[in-house]
Amino acid sequence: MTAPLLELRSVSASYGPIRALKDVTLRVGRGEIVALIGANGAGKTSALMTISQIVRASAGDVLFDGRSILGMPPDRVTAAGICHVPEGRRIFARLTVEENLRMGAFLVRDAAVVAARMEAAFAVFPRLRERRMQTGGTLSGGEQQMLAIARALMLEPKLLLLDEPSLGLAPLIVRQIFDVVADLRRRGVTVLLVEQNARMALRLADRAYVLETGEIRREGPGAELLDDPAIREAYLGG
Amino acid sequence: MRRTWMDVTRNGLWTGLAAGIALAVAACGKDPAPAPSGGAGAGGGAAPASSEPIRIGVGGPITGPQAKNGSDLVDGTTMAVEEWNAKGGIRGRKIEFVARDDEADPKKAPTAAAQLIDQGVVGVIGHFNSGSTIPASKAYADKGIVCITPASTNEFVTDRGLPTVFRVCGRDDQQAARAAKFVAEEFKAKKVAIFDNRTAYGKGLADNFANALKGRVEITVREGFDEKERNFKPYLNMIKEKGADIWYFGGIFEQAAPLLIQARGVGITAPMMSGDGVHGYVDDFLKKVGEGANGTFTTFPPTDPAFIQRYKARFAGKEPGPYAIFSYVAANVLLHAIHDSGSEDGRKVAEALHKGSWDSPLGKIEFDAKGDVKGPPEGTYVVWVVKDGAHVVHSSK
Amino acid sequence: MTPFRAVLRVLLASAVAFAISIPFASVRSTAEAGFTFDLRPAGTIAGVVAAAAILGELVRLAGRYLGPGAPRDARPPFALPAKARGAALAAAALLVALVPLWSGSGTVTMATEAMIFAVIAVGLQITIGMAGLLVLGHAGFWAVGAYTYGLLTIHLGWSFWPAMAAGGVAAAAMGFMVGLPALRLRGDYLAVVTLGFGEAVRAVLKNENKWTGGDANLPSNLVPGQLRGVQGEIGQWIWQPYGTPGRNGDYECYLTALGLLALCIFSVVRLARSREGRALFALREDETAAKCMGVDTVRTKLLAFTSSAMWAGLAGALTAVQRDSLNPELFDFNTSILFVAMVVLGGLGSVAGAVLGAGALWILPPLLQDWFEDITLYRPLVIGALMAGMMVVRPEGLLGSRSRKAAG
Amino acid sequence: MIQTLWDGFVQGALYAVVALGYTMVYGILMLINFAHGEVMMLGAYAGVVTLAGLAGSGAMASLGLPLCLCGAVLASMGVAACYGFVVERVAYRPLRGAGSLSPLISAIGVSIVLQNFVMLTQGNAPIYVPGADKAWQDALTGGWTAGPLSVQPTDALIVAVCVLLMAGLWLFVQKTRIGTAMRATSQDRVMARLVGIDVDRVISATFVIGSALAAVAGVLTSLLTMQAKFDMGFLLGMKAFVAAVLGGIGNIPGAMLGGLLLGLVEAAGIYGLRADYKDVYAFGLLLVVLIARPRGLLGERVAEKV
Repeated sequence: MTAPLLELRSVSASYGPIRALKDVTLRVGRGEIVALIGANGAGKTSALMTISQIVRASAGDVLFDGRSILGMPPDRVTAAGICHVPEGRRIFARLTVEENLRMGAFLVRDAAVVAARMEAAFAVFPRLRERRMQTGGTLSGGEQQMLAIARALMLEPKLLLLDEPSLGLAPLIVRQIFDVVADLRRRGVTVLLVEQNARMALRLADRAYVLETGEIRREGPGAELLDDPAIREAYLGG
Repeated sequence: MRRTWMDVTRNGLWTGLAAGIALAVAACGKDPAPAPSGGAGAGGGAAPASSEPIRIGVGGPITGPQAKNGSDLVDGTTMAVEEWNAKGGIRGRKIEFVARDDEADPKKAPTAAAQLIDQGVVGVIGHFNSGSTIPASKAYADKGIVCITPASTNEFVTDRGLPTVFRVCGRDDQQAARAAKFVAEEFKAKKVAIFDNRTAYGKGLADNFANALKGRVEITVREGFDEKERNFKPYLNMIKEKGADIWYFGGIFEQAAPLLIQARGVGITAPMMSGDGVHGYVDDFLKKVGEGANGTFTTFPPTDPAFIQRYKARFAGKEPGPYAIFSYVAANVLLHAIHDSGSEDGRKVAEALHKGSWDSPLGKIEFDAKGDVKGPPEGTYVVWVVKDGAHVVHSSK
Repeated sequence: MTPFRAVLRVLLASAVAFAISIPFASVRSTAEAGFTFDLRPAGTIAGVVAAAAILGELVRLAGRYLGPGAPRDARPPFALPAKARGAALAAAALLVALVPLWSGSGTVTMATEAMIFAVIAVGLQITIGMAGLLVLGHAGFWAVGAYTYGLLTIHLGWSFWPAMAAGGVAAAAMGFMVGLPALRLRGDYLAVVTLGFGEAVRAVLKNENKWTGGDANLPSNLVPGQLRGVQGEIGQWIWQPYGTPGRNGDYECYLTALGLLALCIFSVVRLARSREGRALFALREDETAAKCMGVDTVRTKLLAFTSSAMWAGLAGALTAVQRDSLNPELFDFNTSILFVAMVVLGGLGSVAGAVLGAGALWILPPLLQDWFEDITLYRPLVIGALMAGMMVVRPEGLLGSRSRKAAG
Repeated sequence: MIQTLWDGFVQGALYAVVALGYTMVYGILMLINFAHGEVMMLGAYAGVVTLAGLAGSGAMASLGLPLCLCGAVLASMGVAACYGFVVERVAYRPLRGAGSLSPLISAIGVSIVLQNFVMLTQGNAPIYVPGADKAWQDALTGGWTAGPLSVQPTDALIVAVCVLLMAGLWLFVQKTRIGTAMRATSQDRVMARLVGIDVDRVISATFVIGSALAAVAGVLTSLLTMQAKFDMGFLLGMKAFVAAVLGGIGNIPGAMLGGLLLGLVEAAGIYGLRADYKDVYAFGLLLVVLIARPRGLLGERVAEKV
């Protein structure tokens, strides 16, 4: 087995006095979709923030492609090939859709490449093409989520960190977004997915980790966890 | 967790007072060692004994934005002290002087005064700015120390009637009266515009000028601007709009130069008139304005070419500032009075100053009851005009 | 590792200082010869910066071991039992009160001034240090107190104590009024609004001289008898040891300033320990969180502004007495900055720090003038560098407490 | 009246250019860069020293005035940009994330340091644009008159340059990659990092550009007032900040609008009310705007970041 694309080795992190992550060890293999599920405040978002170095790990190591990225500035982490679609989407509200996508490809200097990728993004999300001159703030929630994912894909990342893509969206749009994620697997993008909607996430994921108060409690293939009665009890509403 | 405020306050009272005490003791317990400055030699303890030098003080803007003026004070006093020491001092004792800096900042003037007082000076030459002289002279008067200002023209300096406070320069009301007489009777202006820079000096001068003109000449513009203002066009427009045969500026050369350049720029041809704050300053005013300065009137007492030559000889060709001569005269008068009174008690020296009469490069110096030099209501001021880049006497009537 | 990086930082700092000071320190234009160029001044500056950087590194090092980050005893080493502390305080106050007996009379003036400034700085500590609201126009409150005192004594013939109280009240009222917009403003807008307030006060004083005496000062010959309350009724026998005839109110001023300072320290420390004080500190740490914790931010901010302005006003009244004349130039922006510097240098939130800051910035430069004649020239530069350097190297100041705001 | 308003407009154009620097920095860092006015002063000094030097060495006679002006402006932009860059690195960057009070105090400290640095090195007397020089008198006086309005060449130059600068900055921010990155950073600094923008470099670029603009404004101010002095920057800077707030801080067209408006209001105040309260009008206007419309005239309603 080749080295995993991403590896967290006994990572701990804290916000001031509150410890968000305790001794988290986690691996994401190439081409995998890995889900990270858990209750509110379990540390899922913190885990992603620690990977993209917005939150500094206080102990442990984060390896990407076999190299430690611990302490790298977040923009260098992005340049290394990790794109993070944060919770709440964080669209640049006063930039147009097109400018948002351009910012997604900030590290790509070749204008032709940017144009091609933008075309590709519009092919995946035709709605964005209609809205290309609108500012991000005027889009609906679903459109913003699409834009956020499209923006992250502009860099053609090796690893996509997706934080709560379904949050606050209508079921129909959630399905659409998950279809896009499933499609990413076919295109060889590795995804680390954080989701409240554990059922959908586990169905989609190859493997999954269960976080509880900052610690990894369970680990296993998505389908297996989906069938586990304890998991069903705790996270899938029985 | 919430130790923040506890940390701060637990020992706040205790430490606070301790720090206060330490500082107070540091400040008060220490009698600063005398620091000789300028010409004379080193000094000893604070109490004057017969072999000790007689100490006088100079208080003024040694540093800061008006350091140029402060050097007038120091230079003039240096000359006087050196001359007296060359003659053998007073009663066989050398004279030395100590300079303290008020930075032309009224906040710092009492501190400078306090330090001079603790140096045991008999009298002080200074300060320069009226804003500094007023609080400082009060401190000197309280301690019975003579204070002769060579440059503070604000009336209030002497109008308080403090017995040990004198000045050898003129007063704003005298200067303004002279300017008003010139404008109304000699220049025969119909319309006058008046600006000032809202400082103690500038506004006082301009107000006096406006008062003196009341009923004689029409004042079309009476405005002020901050002393940091440098864009004068909106104000100069008023002259253009309301008209003026001559315009007056109560302020100093630093603003007068750009003011005049800008006035010429917007096409105002009427001459500017100003007071002692603009007179002199060849390098900073006349040369900067260039040809545009020609025709500018100022009020200033006539100067003594002999003094200027002596000054240049002493200070390696340096051009004297306008108040060097006043400082020289002030120091000389003070030393005369110390000599005549036979005492180093400021109050006795002040009595001698009030009684005495001396010849000086500025003419006869006799003080009236308030401490001003006796003279006509216009003082010794004459009107100067700028001709070919130099101040020349225009009217000494 | 660390020493190496410290050396590197020092070298880098002086190299950069050298490079960027060339255009100003080394190049001059002259009307006669075009440019003159001389690298030596830039070199001097680089040297000074290097020295400052070394000092900064040392402070940083010291802070690592001595700062509040390091574990600290519940009590400082010199803590005394409560009774002994009270006695020590009383003895100390007495000692300070007696200082004028053997000190030079002129330096009493300086000490009085320093104590007046200490009162202002301690008061300002409430807004800046405790509540975290930057005030850049505090000289305005000082002015309001001073002029209120002056106008009341001159025009209405009030005596010292009531006029001084009125000065405090007037300044407090002004503080309340300036505090009102503060309720809606972010901290940095507030700084500019207070700056505007200070400038406005100065402009009024300069321009409305019909009322204020303008630049021509308060006619102080009307002020003697200022300390009527002190000198008159109870006065004579208490102040006998100090007042030799002909000395007008110097020692009375000194003692009043000392009393005011003691009162100020006492009540500000009490305030800091009270419920309101905790609310103030909470406001500094995190306004939103404070609100969530049930702190009445409106009330707290107004309290901070009002009380801090009141101390400036009381100090202003004393200034008017001590100087015997007032001048709008006393209350300019530089003065406000000086106050902020006193607070910052001593330490944000520390009462002792404010006293220390006031003393250090006011007394030291004139005392050091005996050794460094040009020290006054460099004072503002040093103040500015200390303010910036302090924030970078040791934001909590000499005696302050570190803000516990989480980074990010 | 018209003449006074025109003068106010010219002054307003200068405010606007300086305000751009405040607004850009505030947009990204939420920091009032108190030292910005000082950077303007540094620029003015560098420009005037260059001009005076060129005039003094006789180079102006051979190169001609326009070329010398360009040289002076370029020199001042370079110097100011260096200072802007260094100030940010030394005094602001170490304080990032340290609450809002520390950077403000640090900024004030830097402002005092810069002022006194220039006072100590270049003297406390103002230095003059070589005003006695005949070429200057000819080139910068005279002008055009239309009815009650007369426009001097300096005024025209100032307005033209300011309009050009504002247009240029607008295009830069709207059209270029770095400009878009600046806007993105000002909207969401964390997200900007996540898409790979080196936020520190963007901030440096902001300081460099803002400082260079301020330097031009400084040189132009010196042409207007004929001198540069160490304390010229602070009040002018504060007013420019007020202008930025008026227009809506963080908003580039807003800064331009605010600057012009402030200039006009001051001129109207001088003309119609009292001239000696000129400096108070700006702050009064600020208070009114902050209370009535806290986001400024063109400011958008954006949720406060917590």
